[in-house]
Amino acid sequence: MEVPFDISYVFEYAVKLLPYIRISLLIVAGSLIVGLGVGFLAALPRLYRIPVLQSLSKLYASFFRGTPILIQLFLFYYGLPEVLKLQGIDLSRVPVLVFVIATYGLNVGAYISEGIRSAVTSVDRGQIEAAYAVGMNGLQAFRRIVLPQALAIAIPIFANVTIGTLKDTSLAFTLGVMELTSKARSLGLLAQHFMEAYIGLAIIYLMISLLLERAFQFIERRMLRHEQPISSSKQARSFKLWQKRRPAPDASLNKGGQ
Amino acid sequence: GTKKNEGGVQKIIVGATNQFPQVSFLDKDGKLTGYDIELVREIDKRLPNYEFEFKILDALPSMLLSLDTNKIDMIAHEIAKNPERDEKYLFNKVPYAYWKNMITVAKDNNDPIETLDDVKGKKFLTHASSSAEQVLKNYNKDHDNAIELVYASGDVFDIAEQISTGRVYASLQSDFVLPVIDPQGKLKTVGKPLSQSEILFLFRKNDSEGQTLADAIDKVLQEMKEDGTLSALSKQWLGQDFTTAD
Amino acid sequence: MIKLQNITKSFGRLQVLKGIDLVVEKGEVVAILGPSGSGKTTLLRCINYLEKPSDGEITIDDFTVNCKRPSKKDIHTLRGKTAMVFQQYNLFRHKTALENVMEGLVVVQKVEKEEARRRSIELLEKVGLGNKLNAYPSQLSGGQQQRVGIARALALNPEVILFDEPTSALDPELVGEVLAVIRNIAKEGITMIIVTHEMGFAHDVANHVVFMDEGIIVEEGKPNDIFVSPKEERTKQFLKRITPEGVYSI
Amino acid sequence: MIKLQNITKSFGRLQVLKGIDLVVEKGEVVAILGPSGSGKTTLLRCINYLEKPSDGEITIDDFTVNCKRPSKKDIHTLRGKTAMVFQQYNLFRHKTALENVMEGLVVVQKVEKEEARRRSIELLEKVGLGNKLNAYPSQLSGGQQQRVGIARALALNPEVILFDEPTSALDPELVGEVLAVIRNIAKEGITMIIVTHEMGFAHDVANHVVFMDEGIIVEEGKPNDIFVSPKEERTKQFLKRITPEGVYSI
Amino acid sequence: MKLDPSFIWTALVELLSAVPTTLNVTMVSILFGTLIGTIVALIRIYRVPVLNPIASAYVTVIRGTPMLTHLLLIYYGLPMLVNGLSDSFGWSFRAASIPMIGFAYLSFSITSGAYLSEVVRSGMLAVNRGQIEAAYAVGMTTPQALRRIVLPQAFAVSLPNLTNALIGALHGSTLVFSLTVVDINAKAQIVASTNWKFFDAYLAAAILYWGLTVLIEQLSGLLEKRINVYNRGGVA
Ligand SMILES: Nc1ncnc2c1ncn2[C@@H]1O[C@H](COP(=O)(O)OP(=O)(O)OP(=O)(O)O)[C@@H](O)[C@H]1O
Ligand SMILES: Nc1ncnc2c1ncn2[C@@H]1O[C@H](COP(=O)(O)OP(=O)(O)OP(=O)(O)O)[C@@H](O)[C@H]1O
Ligand SMILES: [Mg+2]
Ligand SMILES: [Mg+2]
Repeated sequence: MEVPFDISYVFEYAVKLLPYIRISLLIVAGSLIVGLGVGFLAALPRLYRIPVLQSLSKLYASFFRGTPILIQLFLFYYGLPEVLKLQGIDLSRVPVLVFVIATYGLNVGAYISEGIRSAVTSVDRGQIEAAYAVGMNGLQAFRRIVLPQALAIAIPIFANVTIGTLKDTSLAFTLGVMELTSKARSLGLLAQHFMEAYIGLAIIYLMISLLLERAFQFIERRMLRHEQPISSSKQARSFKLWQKRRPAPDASLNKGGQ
Repeated sequence: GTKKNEGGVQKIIVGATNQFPQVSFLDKDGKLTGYDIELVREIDKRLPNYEFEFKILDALPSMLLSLDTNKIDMIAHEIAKNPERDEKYLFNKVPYAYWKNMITVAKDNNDPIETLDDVKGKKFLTHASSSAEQVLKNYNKDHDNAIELVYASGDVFDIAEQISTGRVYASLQSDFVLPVIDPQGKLKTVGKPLSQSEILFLFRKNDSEGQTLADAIDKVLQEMKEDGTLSALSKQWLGQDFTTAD
Repeated sequence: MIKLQNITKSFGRLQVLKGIDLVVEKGEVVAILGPSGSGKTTLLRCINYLEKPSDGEITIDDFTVNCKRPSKKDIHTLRGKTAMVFQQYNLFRHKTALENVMEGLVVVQKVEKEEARRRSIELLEKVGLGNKLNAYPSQLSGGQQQRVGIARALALNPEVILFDEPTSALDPELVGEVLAVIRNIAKEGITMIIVTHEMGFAHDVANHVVFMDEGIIVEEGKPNDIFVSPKEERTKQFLKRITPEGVYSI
Repeated sequence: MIKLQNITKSFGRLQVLKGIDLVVEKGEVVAILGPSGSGKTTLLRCINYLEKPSDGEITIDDFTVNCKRPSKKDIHTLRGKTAMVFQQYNLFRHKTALENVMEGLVVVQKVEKEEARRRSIELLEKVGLGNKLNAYPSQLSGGQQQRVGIARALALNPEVILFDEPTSALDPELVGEVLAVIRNIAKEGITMIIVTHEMGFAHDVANHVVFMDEGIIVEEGKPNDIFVSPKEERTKQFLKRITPEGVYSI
Repeated sequence: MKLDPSFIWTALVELLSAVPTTLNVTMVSILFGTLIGTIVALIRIYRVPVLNPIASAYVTVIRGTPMLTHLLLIYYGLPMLVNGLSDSFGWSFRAASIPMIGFAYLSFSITSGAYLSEVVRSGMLAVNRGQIEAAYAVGMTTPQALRRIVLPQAFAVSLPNLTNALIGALHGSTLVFSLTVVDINAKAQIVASTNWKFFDAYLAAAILYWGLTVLIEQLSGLLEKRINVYNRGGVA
């Protein structure tokens, strides 16, 4: 540890890390796609109160939100193939990345199902009544009135989940995936410049997180165009220090956050 | 779980890490290399029927679990043979190195230490599932848990730091690992080797393909010993010839 | 013509409507008055089937729904004949004023888009919002939002429009705008049922006034009869309370 | 006695109060009227220093605050002499009715707890809530909440109580309750400044009526003068608009 | 590989001995995190000059990077800093006297602090503005108003988010093994090293974490019901 800190390594390492962003983003994108599908399916039984399925969906969400992602990774990578082998399906040589994406996907799905559920319930009931009153049926009301508004409300949740998953990818190295963190570790090891390697790593993560956050804010603003009053004179009477804007309470410490 | 492709060449997945300098690590160009790795590559050259491919894992527990679950076919990670491991796993027969477990302490530590009896009540840094852990656990079993075990997860590569700053008192290391984990020479070994074990490759037990492979590898290793390739590799990566027993 | 027969509604053990009978002639404007909790809102919601009555029959023109076991189609047809203007406006927040009015035409009545737009613009102009076609609800004042709500109801060309306290969520100064629009519609001969606390307005616009309390109709009749010489003790009490100390004198 | 001198307030470039001068004698009840946006609320909030005036002087009895550079202590003393009843009640939601009234006594005036409780119960009984001492705001009707708000203000024993549209968030039927309570307080000779839209009530209770528009006092005087024979054109217009079609005739 | 139910049970029992460490790390990071978070939230709500941009940067950086990097940076960086300072001032204090778990406390508190500041901030902003005005109107000073009126209500509003943060910290504590601290996750690996039944051991760990999480959720649910008495209407 007596190797002195050398800032030039930080930049060197940061540059060397850049190509590995691809793997991390691949995991994030893959698990979001899986998670959106699974999350939506898991949300439906609870929105429509379908007996049995509703409890299963609750159990699913509870497990994936109730255990550390690190443990989930181990269980799925090593356990799932064994379970399926009994059914005669051999997954032992399926690439590790597939397992990683599947596990993160299921994890993301649990959070997304909760997000969708709360977003749908937060669309005010009067809107649905108005839809019925103009003669729409349940499906029309859901598709045309509830869903578009729920999606807009859910954007901050998706943003949190996405950024949370990005940070969680730092654990994929335990299964031997050569992503950002793994690469930083081996870089640091080589010249004993751990500090520099991890600062470089932090900078890269920060950059991606900020970019993702901006992107989501942009989408949210577009989707919530309809909530932006033109003339804000009357509402804008804000207590000097007590500004109206509420930060989205952040779930991403819970969403792994590691 | 291994599969033959058309040419009759069998593909073998070898578990390794990238966290073990000089043995299994990434060089400046990001290429996996080191003593164990280059050894497997040499074996690969000499065994036309097999094709070896590396799978990087983070630490021994993951490697063992991966071997159990057919995700890999063998482990090349300076695995020392001991009775406990022998019971559950298959080893090949020809060692490619010898591992002498030595008590390793800080350089300025002048306590008279010969055997584990001299370090009762001290803290030892060790890794779960390592052969050093086994030695210490065996000792503890007979001596009323006299040594306090501190487990590292393999995440933080700072054994030398922890011993030299006195966070832990000592650790069990092989003579040849020392320069690798302690490039700045903060540690020294003391006393006589507590045990000497053979370093071998690890395979699944009760697996006929694994047995065939182990036998084939033994044959090649024997050849390499005889033509000097093995000791050359050892000198190249580990600085000395560690491939013969005392 | 609308005919309600023995409309009954319970929430759990609480009986909120205890058998309401009411006949409204075509083109009539009915004002429903009554203390809070008397079941006015519930009655209105039952007519539109936003609340399922426990019992009774609803007839609009020659179409009758038996509330004991209505089919999905019955409900749909009934909703097609009625339109509702909500106290809290309930505009679709993600759609502009114009889209709000078009929505029912396009999605439910399958009117061609261009035609729907044309008719919607006409209606919005009628309620004085020709210059707010592309504003979102959040960009409109309460009075403007409620006028969009009225246009949305009118667009459906319903047999009857139901208003639930259409002005009580508005600032006193905006009330006038909305009442003026309703007054105009009344002149066109559209059947309307209006729950309101605006006595002056009820007196002015309604042909028929209904006073409810505790789930029954206590008294009904011409506005002048009800306001000036109510027969029932409860009606008298109520009118006294709501027009305290002669502030409202008619 | 309250004396406002040249109270001025701007939000950014918008000047909301353009130099207000007003004198209120001890025990007087002043009603402030005026169209929306005229600055009534802002004026009230300035007197209590919830809004910092840009300029001017506030005098209560013999205590004067120069609004250009008040000290923290000045603000505190000023707030100690005034109490406010809010349009939206603003009761402390996590405290019961009794605790709401006690809070200021115990925390600010350091009254002993038992004594504070005794006085608070007395006040709540006075506003007719002796049976709601332990109810939380969410368990009270709007009218009841506003009466707790009034009791909370009274408890502080202030020189002056400021009311900002104390009934406009209430259902018409609950308005009466609150007005009755205020009317009673007025009889006790407490100085009050009331912003209200209830003309009848203003006429009834106020000794003095102030009409504001666009940040200035347009006209002030005895209620009968202002309501029956206003001098200014703007006052006439306003009174006509707010009492449409003779519904309110006084 | 076969599951060995009796070993899962044995593992579960052995893992119990690591529960106090896990809870300890979790609670310490949440307690200090709440303290840091509240201070940071106040700085940001009141836009305290100079400190405000620093607080914002802290929150952004921490929330934008994985918890693991915080831990590693603290572990490698703090000794450099401490020893550097000691050398230049001639102190005898060495980083080696900081216990390993101290790094975990520090690093996790810093992490939780950033997340909790957002929780506290949104909780405080969710309290109706009228509440603090009413507090001023009865003559309270700002600290009185915050302590007696705003914070209690903010706490009630934030309880679900606080619970999430607590669960996040519980799950995040699996990282302490990097520092040779033996928590549930570490214990699982150690327990398995006698017979290499890692899967069974991880399963036991998963059950334990799940149980703890559900317990936290239940407790917080109960607490929420109690605290939110005042939000339940209708008694009148
Ligand atoms: N915090 C603020 N920032 C900017 N403008 C403000 C603020 N508070 C009030 N205003 C503006 O000051 C003007 C006067 O507002 P104020 O609330 O005092 O009017 P009012 O007479 O009370 O109206 P109303 O009868 O609608 O309550 C309005 O134009 C309002 O938009
Ligand atoms: N969904 C519901 N579940 C249980 N009770 C309900 C429900 N909706 C209404 N009620 C009860 O039914 C009664 C009548 O309610 P309703 O809203 O019809 O009264 P209202 O005459 O419209 O009163 P207001 O003038 O206050 O709007 C009330 O006692 C109310 O509490
Ligand atoms: Mg109603
Ligand atoms: Mg106002």
